[in-house]
Amino acid sequence: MNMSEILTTTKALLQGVEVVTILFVVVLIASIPLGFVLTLLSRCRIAPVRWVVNAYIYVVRGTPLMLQLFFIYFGLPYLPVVGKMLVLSGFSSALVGYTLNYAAYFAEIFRGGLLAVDKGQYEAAQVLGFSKAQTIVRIVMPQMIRVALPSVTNESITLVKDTALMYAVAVPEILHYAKVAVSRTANPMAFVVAFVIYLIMNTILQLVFNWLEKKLAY
Amino acid sequence: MNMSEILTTTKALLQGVEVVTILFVVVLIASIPLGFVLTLLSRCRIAPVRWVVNAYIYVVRGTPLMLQLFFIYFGLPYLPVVGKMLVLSGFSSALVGYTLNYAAYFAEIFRGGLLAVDKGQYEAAQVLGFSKAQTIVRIVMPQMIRVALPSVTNESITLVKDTALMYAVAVPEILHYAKVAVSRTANPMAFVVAFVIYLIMNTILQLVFNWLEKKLAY
Amino acid sequence: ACGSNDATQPADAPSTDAPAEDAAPADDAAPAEEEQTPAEDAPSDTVPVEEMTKLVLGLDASFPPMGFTDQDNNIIGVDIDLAKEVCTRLGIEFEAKPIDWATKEMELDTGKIDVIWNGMTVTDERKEAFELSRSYMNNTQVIVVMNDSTIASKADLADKVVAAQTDSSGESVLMADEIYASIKDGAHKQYADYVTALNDLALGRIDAIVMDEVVARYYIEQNAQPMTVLEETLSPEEYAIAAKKGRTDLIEAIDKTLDEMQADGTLDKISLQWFGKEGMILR
Amino acid sequence: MKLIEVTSLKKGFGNLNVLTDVNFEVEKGDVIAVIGPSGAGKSTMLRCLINLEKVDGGTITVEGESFVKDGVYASHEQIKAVTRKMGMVFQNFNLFPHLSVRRNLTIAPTAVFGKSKEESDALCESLLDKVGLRDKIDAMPSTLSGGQKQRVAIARALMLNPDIMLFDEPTSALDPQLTSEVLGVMRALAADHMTMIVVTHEMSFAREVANKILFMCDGMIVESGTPAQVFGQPKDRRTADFFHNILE
Amino acid sequence: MKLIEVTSLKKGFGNLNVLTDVNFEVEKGDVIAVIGPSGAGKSTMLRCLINLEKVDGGTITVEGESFVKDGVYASHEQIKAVTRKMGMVFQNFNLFPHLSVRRNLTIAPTAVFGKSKEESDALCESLLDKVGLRDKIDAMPSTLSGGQKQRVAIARALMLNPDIMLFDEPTSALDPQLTSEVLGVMRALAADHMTMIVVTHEMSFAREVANKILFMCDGMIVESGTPAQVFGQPKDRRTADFFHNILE
Ligand SMILES: Nc1ncnc2c1ncn2[C@@H]1O[C@H](COP(=O)(O)OP(=O)(O)OP(=O)(O)O)[C@@H](O)[C@H]1O
Ligand SMILES: Nc1ncnc2c1ncn2[C@@H]1O[C@H](COP(=O)(O)OP(=O)(O)OP(=O)(O)O)[C@@H](O)[C@H]1O
Ligand SMILES: [Mg+2]
Ligand SMILES: [Mg+2]
Repeated sequence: MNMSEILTTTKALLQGVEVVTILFVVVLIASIPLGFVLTLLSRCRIAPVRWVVNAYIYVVRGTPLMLQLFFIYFGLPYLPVVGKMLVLSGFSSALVGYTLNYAAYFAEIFRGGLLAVDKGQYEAAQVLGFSKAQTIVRIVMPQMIRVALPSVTNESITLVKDTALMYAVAVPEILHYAKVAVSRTANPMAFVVAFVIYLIMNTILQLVFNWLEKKLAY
Repeated sequence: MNMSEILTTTKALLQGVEVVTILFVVVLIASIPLGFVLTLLSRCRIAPVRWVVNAYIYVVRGTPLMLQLFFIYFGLPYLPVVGKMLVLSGFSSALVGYTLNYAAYFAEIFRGGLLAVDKGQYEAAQVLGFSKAQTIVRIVMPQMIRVALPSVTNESITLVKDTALMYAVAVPEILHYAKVAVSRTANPMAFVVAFVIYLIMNTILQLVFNWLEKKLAY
Repeated sequence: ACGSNDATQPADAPSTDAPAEDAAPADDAAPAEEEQTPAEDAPSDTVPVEEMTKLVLGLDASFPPMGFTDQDNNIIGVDIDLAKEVCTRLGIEFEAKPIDWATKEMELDTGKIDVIWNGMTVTDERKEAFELSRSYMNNTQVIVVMNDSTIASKADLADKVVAAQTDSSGESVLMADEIYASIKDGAHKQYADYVTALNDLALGRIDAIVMDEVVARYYIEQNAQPMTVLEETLSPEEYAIAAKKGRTDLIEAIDKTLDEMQADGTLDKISLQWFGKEGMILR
Repeated sequence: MKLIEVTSLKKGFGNLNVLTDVNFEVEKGDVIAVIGPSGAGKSTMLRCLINLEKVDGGTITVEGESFVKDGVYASHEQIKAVTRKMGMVFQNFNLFPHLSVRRNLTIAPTAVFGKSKEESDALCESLLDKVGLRDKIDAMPSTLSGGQKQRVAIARALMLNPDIMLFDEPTSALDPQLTSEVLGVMRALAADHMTMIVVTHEMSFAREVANKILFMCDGMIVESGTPAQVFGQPKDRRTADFFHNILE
Repeated sequence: MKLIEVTSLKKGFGNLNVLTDVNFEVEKGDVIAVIGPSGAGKSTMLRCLINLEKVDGGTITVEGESFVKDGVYASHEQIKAVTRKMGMVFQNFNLFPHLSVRRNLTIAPTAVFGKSKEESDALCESLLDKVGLRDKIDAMPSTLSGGQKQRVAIARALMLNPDIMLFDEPTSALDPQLTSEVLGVMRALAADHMTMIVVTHEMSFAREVANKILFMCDGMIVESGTPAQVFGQPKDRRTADFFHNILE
């Protein structure tokens, strides 16, 4: 395979980068707060709320994302009554599915992060007159985020790679374009290009998170 | 879809459970020690060794497992000279690929676990006459494993779900049989069955690891 | 290319300029749909063909030359050219949607695509599951081996590793053949796609592949592979277009338009373009 | 009117009765040292006072207002209003590690009580002057020594202008040299007539600075009085034993 | 022959010269208390003695054998042979948390030095008797109090039958009551004529138990002598300042 063919292949694969990037950004922005809400709900005083949230986290983490995407994309429209309103496009399904999936993972990460916040911090805040909500927002969250950040980085890197599953709901992404290029050219060069693209994306991601980690250090 | 069809589907899918289980067990047994070796090498005094190991971990974690499997299965035979000896069966490729991939993840987990072992433990061991190797095996590893176990559990659950990628190198597994069943029956029930099978496998896994965690607690 | 076709119709091109006469069989309001349980089947509010503004065609976009992706990620191929022409004549928009082949039933069922049109072989199960068009192409399942292979006939497959694509007609034909019992391990090797299988054939992991003749020849020619298609074939078969069960109006409209294209020589034009000769596509 | 009145306070954890019957009074300007063996319930008593633990019974009255009366708690607002009169300094400082010294001091006044930034900053600077840490105003807690951390914690509690300061072993996480810095600040507070209740193992501090000693044992205050009385002529055998045991 | 001789010991971390010129001798049976302000280099000196830090210069001789001579280290085996004569007890105990008390004591003799299980178990039991913790033989370290942990740590060091015991602030992580347990064990060791070097903030212990005081400041031993001399008539101004500063 010569240089110009590699360039052509790369150009074709780069078409997948846009959709991957959008998915990545939207899912991260949506699932991190959602995950934190789940974390708080999983420590809620009302037992049934805790059960539901924990069951949710348990099921989502125990089953493949691809099947979850299938249910959202193909399964939801079959629901009685509301089904009609739930006919989502492939990309919307992916957004919803990845967000719900990653929120469960982030919830677990944040749960661990909360454990790292000393009991004394809550007590000091209470004694200084902070309400529960103020304590969470002003004192607990900033400390928890710092502890959780390395795991969030890890999960984000996984998300970049997981975007390849989007094709299950008919959204062509990098790996799909690589596959069709391989099947056209009968030459695995496109996979090498995909490999490099993923590596570059993850490198950028890691640099961003390292910078963030340094900024949040105290 | 009636009960008997569900049973038939389930039986078909269970064919995939065996290969998944074997892969899971072998990969876990092989990649955990390999990961620990990588952890030790990544703190080696010889700088080039550290670089190579860190680069390895970096590349493996930054690229999709599916592409790595492709390289082992399709790419290795194209290597000059040794290529001819490296024509692995799909299942062997999967074993090698998953092991190399998960070893990198375990290496990162153990690296974190080592940080949790207090410096004082090394000093106490040295003062009591332990050699470096004895310190690692007798003092550091048992403590590190306890800290790392929750992350190892997480990674193992991911491994169960990742087995679905085996089909990329032509090894039929649960999700593959589910797809076949869906296209045969034109009914997505098989995906529901697959969902449940994954959930059950991961539940068993989690119970085993919880038991282990309790046993290793001190 | 595949020459094993009988009934090579003369390419008379009457070319009645009026593309679609739109005979509008308005009585086909598809009452057949009601026989499915309505509660479970919420997304089945299908639009009758004359109200359709767009035809969404689902395909596994890596099946050259029937439907595949070019270097700029445009979807092209025999089926695409056919479908585009049909849509033009029906006066509706056309969209090709690449899908995961394993999800084609669900895509169709949930109305996310209107047709599967991707060199899909007619089988009894598919006749049951879908609304199928009349076949528009003949195809044969052939045996592909390396040039230097010792396999020269179907009988030579005994004790050899034989592969087929999962859920393909090649697979079902192979499994139905009497030779199946004697191949190595008494079972074939399954692949997600042809390219993987052909790659493994080149590497020597497998000895033979049973696959669609159309694809095999195209692949060998395009990529100058040292592979051969054996003379002896398995069963002949046909390609058809699938729509969701009950959508007889859509299938009838497509069938009718294809008949017109046959009559005015359009099919031959497309055949010439992709296969280098006329008559490959015929009704 | 007494500043604090505590009567028949009871508190248990599960089957363990930690406080069986605690009674005492605090006058304005009192510096009270609470001493006693480990596990006696000193910390628990202090934590009940400021509502970090819920009592099982008894009454706590601060400046005439009770937030718990015979074991029955008042409304949330009432509790907040009463406990706000007290500031607390913890053994482990509990500074907010993600905030600078300045923000540690000003976050409660500004974010919780709506004081202006200027007012809070001015108060912050004058209190840091008082504890001798004006130059550390922009430092992060992790860069401070233990003694410095504890002095910041004291300043932080003072920001809310409490009438009473509670200290739970404020120096026991410090080594002797750093201890003296913190005790110095506490002495200065006592000299300013701040009312203080100090759980402490520093007998020298108790003896020199406190005007009243409470000796706790087995969930009760078994002896109380001036330092001279309690140290000099302990009436209770347990008090005598305690002094005998600790190495001085 | 002196048990330990240290001459012109030098040690720095980067640009910081922690030990500038340390010289002292230890006779058999000596109980030496090393005191001095924080940062003086006490811990560093002790750690150099047992090869937890590499010195930059100087000589350390134990029972006539040097493992470092004028800053040049002997062979690995030689170092091991010499340092084996010393046991060390850390401020933070450093028990192995994953092993029971018994295994904490016996792991080094059995796994490292190849002693038999029976012999080690017998020694383990008698040493636990000595520190008063025979009943905790099967407990895990996490279930022990600080004072108990430190006593186990002392017993663990004694398992290897050292000629000299080094202690780095063995009680500073303990509160006063627990401290007395540990000091009790150390007193008993001294009474048994164990040679000991103890870095400590417990002036009372230094005064009562040690027969020799080393006062360290700025990386040197600025004053040494009997407790009476050093506490009573300090010659160096820094010593006097130190005693003045710490609250007693
Ligand atoms: N949250 C809790 N749950 C259960 N038991 C507790 C709790 N807090 C304290 N205790 C128990 O209550 C008793 C008294 O504890 P407290 O901390 O008040 O004692 P203290 O006098 O402060 O002792 P110290 O001098 O060691 O700090 C102890 O036996 C302790 O174990
Ligand atoms: N590993 C190290 N790297 C850099 N500096 C160090 C290191 N260990 C100790 N120091 C520095 O060496 C100096 C002496 O430390 P050392 O711990 O020996 O003092 P010390 O007399 O034991 O004090 P303390 O009473 O606080 O324990 C201090 O300034 C300390 O910061
Ligand atoms: Mg306490
Ligand atoms: Mg020290």
